[in-house]
Amino acid sequence: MIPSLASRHSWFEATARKRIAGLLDPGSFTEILPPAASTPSPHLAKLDLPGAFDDGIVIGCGQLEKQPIFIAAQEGQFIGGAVGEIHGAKLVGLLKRAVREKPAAVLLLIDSGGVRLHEANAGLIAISEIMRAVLATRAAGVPVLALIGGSCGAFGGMGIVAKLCSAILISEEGRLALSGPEVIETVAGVEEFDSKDRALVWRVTGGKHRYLMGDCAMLVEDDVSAFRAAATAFLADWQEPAPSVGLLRATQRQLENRLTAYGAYRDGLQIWAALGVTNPESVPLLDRDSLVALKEGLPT
Amino acid sequence: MEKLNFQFESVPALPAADPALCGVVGSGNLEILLNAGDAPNLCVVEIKTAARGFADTWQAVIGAFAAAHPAGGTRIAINDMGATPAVVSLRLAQALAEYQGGVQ
Amino acid sequence: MNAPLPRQWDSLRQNRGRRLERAASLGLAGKNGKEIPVDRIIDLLEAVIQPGDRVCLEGNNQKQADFLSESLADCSPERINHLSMVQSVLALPSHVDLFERGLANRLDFSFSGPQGARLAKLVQEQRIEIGAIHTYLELFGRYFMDLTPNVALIAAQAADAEGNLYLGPNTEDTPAIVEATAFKGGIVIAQVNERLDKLPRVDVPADWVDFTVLAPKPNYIEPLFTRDPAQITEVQVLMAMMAIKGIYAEYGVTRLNHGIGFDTAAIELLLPTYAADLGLKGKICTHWALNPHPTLIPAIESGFVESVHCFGSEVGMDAYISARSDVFFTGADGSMRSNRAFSQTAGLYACDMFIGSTLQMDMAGNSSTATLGRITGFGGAPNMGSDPHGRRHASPAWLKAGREAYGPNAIRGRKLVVQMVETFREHMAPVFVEELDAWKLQKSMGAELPPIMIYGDDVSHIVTEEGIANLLLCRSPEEREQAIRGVAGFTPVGMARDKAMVENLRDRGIIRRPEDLGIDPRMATRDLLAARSVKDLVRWSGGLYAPPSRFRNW
Amino acid sequence: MKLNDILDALFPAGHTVRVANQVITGVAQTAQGTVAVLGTTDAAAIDHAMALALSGYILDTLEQHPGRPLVFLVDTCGQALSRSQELLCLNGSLAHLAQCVDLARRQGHPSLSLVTANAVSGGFLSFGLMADRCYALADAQVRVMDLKAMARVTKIAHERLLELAISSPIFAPGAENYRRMGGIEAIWERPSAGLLEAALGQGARADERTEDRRIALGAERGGRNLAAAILQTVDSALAAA
Repeated sequence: MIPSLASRHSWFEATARKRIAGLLDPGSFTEILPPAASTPSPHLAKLDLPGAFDDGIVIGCGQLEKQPIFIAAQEGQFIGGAVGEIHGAKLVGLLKRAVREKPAAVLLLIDSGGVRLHEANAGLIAISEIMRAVLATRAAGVPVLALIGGSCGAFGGMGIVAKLCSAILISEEGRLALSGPEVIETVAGVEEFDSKDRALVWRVTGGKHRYLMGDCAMLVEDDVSAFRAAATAFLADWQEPAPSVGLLRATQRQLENRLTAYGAYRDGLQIWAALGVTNPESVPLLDRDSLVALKEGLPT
Repeated sequence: MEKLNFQFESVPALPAADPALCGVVGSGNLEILLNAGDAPNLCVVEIKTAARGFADTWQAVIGAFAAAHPAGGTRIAINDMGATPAVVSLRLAQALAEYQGGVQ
Repeated sequence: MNAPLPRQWDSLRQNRGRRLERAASLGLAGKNGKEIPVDRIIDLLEAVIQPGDRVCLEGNNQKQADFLSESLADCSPERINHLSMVQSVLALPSHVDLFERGLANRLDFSFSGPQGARLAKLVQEQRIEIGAIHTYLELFGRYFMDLTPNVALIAAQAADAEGNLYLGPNTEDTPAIVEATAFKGGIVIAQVNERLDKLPRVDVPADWVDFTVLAPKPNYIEPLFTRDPAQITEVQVLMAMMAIKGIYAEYGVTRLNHGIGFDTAAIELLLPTYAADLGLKGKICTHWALNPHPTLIPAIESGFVESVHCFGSEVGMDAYISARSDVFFTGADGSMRSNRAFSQTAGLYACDMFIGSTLQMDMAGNSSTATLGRITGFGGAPNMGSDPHGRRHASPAWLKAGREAYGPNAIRGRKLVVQMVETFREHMAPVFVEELDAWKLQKSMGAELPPIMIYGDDVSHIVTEEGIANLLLCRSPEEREQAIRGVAGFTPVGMARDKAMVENLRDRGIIRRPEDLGIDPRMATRDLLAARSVKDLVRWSGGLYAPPSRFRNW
Repeated sequence: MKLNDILDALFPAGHTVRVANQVITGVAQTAQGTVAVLGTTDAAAIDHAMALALSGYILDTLEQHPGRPLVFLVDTCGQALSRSQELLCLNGSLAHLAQCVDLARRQGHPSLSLVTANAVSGGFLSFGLMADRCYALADAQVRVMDLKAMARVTKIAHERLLELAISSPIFAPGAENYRRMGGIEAIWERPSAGLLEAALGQGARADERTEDRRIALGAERGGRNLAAAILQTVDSALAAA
C-alpha cells in the first residue's frame, strides 16, 4: 500500500483532544477545567439535551517545540462546535490569562458553526468577548493563531474571530466564511447557493480559495503533524506587530481594491481566472504543494 | 433526555490516579468519564441520554460490561446522543483500559 | 365438420408494421439515424403504443431512461391506457406518475427505492396491480417467457447516423431488454445523450432499433455505489475484521460479490491493511462480480484484485476503469462494458460468496429490507444471496462450506451467503426481530408472498459486532435460532437467548466472539482503513477517480 | 422612529450626518464636544461595502481627530446573505471593522453604541458589540435568530421554546435579555441627549474601557451566572505552559 496514506492522521477526522495531543510536544499538555472537574451546560439540560463535560472546548497550556503555548480546541462533533456560555467563557478566560502570562502564542483550533442557538444570547455576547479578548492578547504582543481544518470549519462569529487572529493556517478541507451555505440557500434560494453542491461550497468557502485570496497565511495538508509543522514554522518567523492605524489603513485599501476588482463574481473559478490562474478548473484537484507553488507563481 | 442510575457488583478494577474520558457527545456517539469510586466492589453508573425509553437496554449493556470486566471501585458518568449498544460497549472497554493504563 | 379458420402466424410482425405506419403517417419515419425530433416524442409514443400494451421502461439503480419516462407520463391517458409496465426499478417520480395519471395499471418490477412510499399508497388505493416483485434475473428471464415487451423505451449514450447505439460504461440492462423486444415483434425507442458520426463501439446494432431521440439533457445516473469512507464507524471496522479473519480467510474466498453499504465498504478498505497483514493477499478476494466501488480502489492498487465484472458503472470511475483494463472488462475503445444480466449470472453461479446487509432478520434467518408503509423490493441481492443448486464446479470454499452443511460425504458444495449487520440500526431500531415487517406488508399489499430478500435457509453466516454465527454447522432449527439469538446482542430477541445453549454453541465454534478470533475490539479503529476519506480514494487512484461534487470536501 | 428624529433627540445641539447605502457617517455636537456619528439604518444587511464605509470613516476619525468619541447607531438585520459576499470573505471585512473599533478604544477614543431598531448576529458583532458600551432603545429587537427559525434549526418545538423564553433569558430575543446578561449596558425608554451625555461621560474612565466587564455585569444582574465562575476558575487554575 501507499505508506504515506497509511500513516496519515487526518486533522479533519481527529477529535479536539487528539488534535491537541498531536499538535503539542508529547506529554506537555495540561488541561484547564478538565472533564472530571466540569459540569455540562445546564442550559442544554433545560432543553432536554445531554451536554458534554467540557462543553465542546478543550483549553489548557503546553509546549510547541519547547515554547510555552496556550491552546484551545473546539469539538466539532458536539453541537457543531458551537459557542455557548461555558464554552465561550472558557475561551475568554484562557485569552485573559494569556494577556497576563504572555505565552509564546495562543493557538485556537477552530471547528465551529458559530453561536450555539440553544443559548444564543450568551453565545453571541461570548463571541463578542472572544473578539475583544483576541485583540487584547495580540495587543499584549502574544500572537494568536487560528488553525482551521475540522468538519465544521469556522463559520458565523467564529469566522469573524478567525479573521481577528494574527494569522490563519487552513487545510484544503477547512472552510472559512460568515453565513453557512445552508442558511443562504434557505433564505435566498437554491439558485443563490446550492448547499448540496459541495464542490461549489468549497470553491466559495474552502481552504484553497481562502489561501489563494490571501485570507489565510498558510495552506496545510490535512494531517495533524502538518499542522504542527506549519504552526511551528509560522511562529518562528512571526513578530506580533503593535496595533496601528497604518496597518489597518493598508488592510482597508486592500479590501476596497479587492471589492472593486472581484465584487461581481459568484464562483471561485471566476476569481481564480481573474487572479491569473491559467487553468482554474484544475485548482480543486491540485494537491497542496502544487497549489502553494501555483500561488507563488501568480502575478501580484 | 432521560437520566438513569445503576450500580453493579464487579471485580475491583486496578485503582488509578487519573480519571479517563472516552468518546465525544455527538450523533450516535457518547462520552464516558470513568472516575475512582468509593466501594471497591461496585461500579456506579450515571447516564444522561437523549434517547428515552431504553433503561432496560442500558442496564443489560452495562451489566454485561460489569460482569465481563473488573470494573469495581469505579464511578462512570455517561453523556449520550443515541449511541447503539455496540458503541456503548466499545467505549466502556476503551475507557476502562485507559483508566487502568492500558490493562484490560 | 367445419375447417378451422386459418391461423395467422405473423400477427406480431403485422401489428408492428401497423404501428410503424401510424408513425410514418405522422411524418415520424425516423429516416436519418432513425431520428425523431425531440418535440415530437409524444406524437411518436401515442402513435406506436396501444392501450393494453406491455411496455418496458428502462431504468435500474443507476441509469434511467428519464426523458422517455417523463414523455410517456405526459401522453394522453385517453390515447394510452391500461399499460402493463415491466421495469427493473420504479425510481423516478415520473414512473409513479404513469399510474397516478391513469396510463398504466399493472407493474412487474424488481425494486422501488425512493418511490416506495408512494407505491405502497397506490397499492392500498387499488390503483395499481402488482404482478410480482422479482429479482433481476427473474425479470430478465420473464422478458423471454411471458412478459415480452411490445415497446421498449431505453437509454443510450450515443447514436450514429445509421441508428447504431453506443451504451457507454453503463450498459447495464439494455442488452437484455432490446434482445427480448426486437426479436419478438416489438418496437425499440432509444433516448440518446449525443449523436456521433462514428461511435466508439456498437453495443446495439441499428436494425434492432426503431427510433432514436436526442434527449434535452443526458440521462440521469445515480452514484449509488459511492460510499464515503469518512462515514465508516469503528463498529463496522470491527465487523469487517471479524468477517475477514473468520470467514474470508477461513474458507479462502476468492470469488465473491459485495452488497452495497458501509459494512462491506469497510471490508474493501481493510484488504490492503488488515488482510494484507494477515498474509491474505492473493489468497482471498481475487475475482469479483461487483460494480466499480470507489472503495475497492485501494485493494486494486495493492494488487489484491485480479478481475472485476460489473453490473453497471459508477459515476466518476470511468477514467480509472479505462486505465485498469487488466482488471475491468473494457472494449477495444477503452471504455467499460457492463452487463447486468451476465454479472448477475456470475454472481449466482460463479461466486463462492455473497456478503451484504439487511434491515431486519428473523429467528429463522430470513431477512428483508421491506419496512411498513414502503414497498422496496430486492434488485440483485436474492440472486447472489442464494445457494444455486444448479452449480457443478468445485472450489475450496464451496467444498468446505458444503461439508460443514451436509457432512464429510457431501455430494455438493455450498455457497457462502453472509449477512453482516450491527444489531441495532440508527434510532435504536433492532435488526433482529421475532417477526419481519414483511409479513404485515404482505397483508397490506394483498401479495401471495411476503417480500423476503434472502431466505434463511440460504444464509450460511451472520456477522454482528457480537460475533459470527455459522448456521451451516447448526443441526436443528433450535440450534439455528439460538445461534442467531447468540449474536443478536442487546436486542430483545438477543436478550431472550438460552444462555446455556449459546455457550454450548460457542464451545462448538458455531458462535465465535471477537476474542475467539483473536480480535481485540479496542484495536478496531478507523486508522485501519486504507482510505479514510473520498480524497484518500482519489489519491490512491493517482487522480483518476473523479468523485461527484456532492462527495467532495475540497 | 425615523433616523432624523433619533438624531434630533440625541443631538439637539446639532448634527451633520450623511446616509449613503444605509450607512450613516457624520458628526454631532454634544456637551463633551464634537462626536463622530456612524452606523447603519433601515435594518441594513451588512455587506463588504457597508463594513468598509464604516471602517474607513473610523480610520479617518482616528487620523484626523484624535480622541473624538464615536457614537454608533445600530440598525442591522445581520449580514448580507449571498454567495458573492461570502466569496470575498465577508467575515474578513466584518473583522476588519471590529478591529478598527477596537483600535479606536486603544487610542483613547471613547465609544458607545445605541441599538435604534434591530441588532442581529454578525452585523451586531462587527461594531455594536465592539463599542465600550452598548445601549438599546426599549422597543429595539435584539437577537441571533427568531424563535421560529430557531425551532427549525434546533428541532425543538416552537411552543416549548416560547414557554422556556419566559423563564430563561439565555436564548430568547429581546433587548432586556441582553441587558440582564451584561451585553447591553442599559435600556433607554427613548433617545435622549441627557442619557447620551451621561453615557459619554461615564466612558471617560479609561480602565473600564480597556477591561471587558460584560461577564461581571451579567453575573451582577443575574442573567449570566456561569461565565463569571468559569472565568475565575480558568484564571486561578494550576497550569503552566
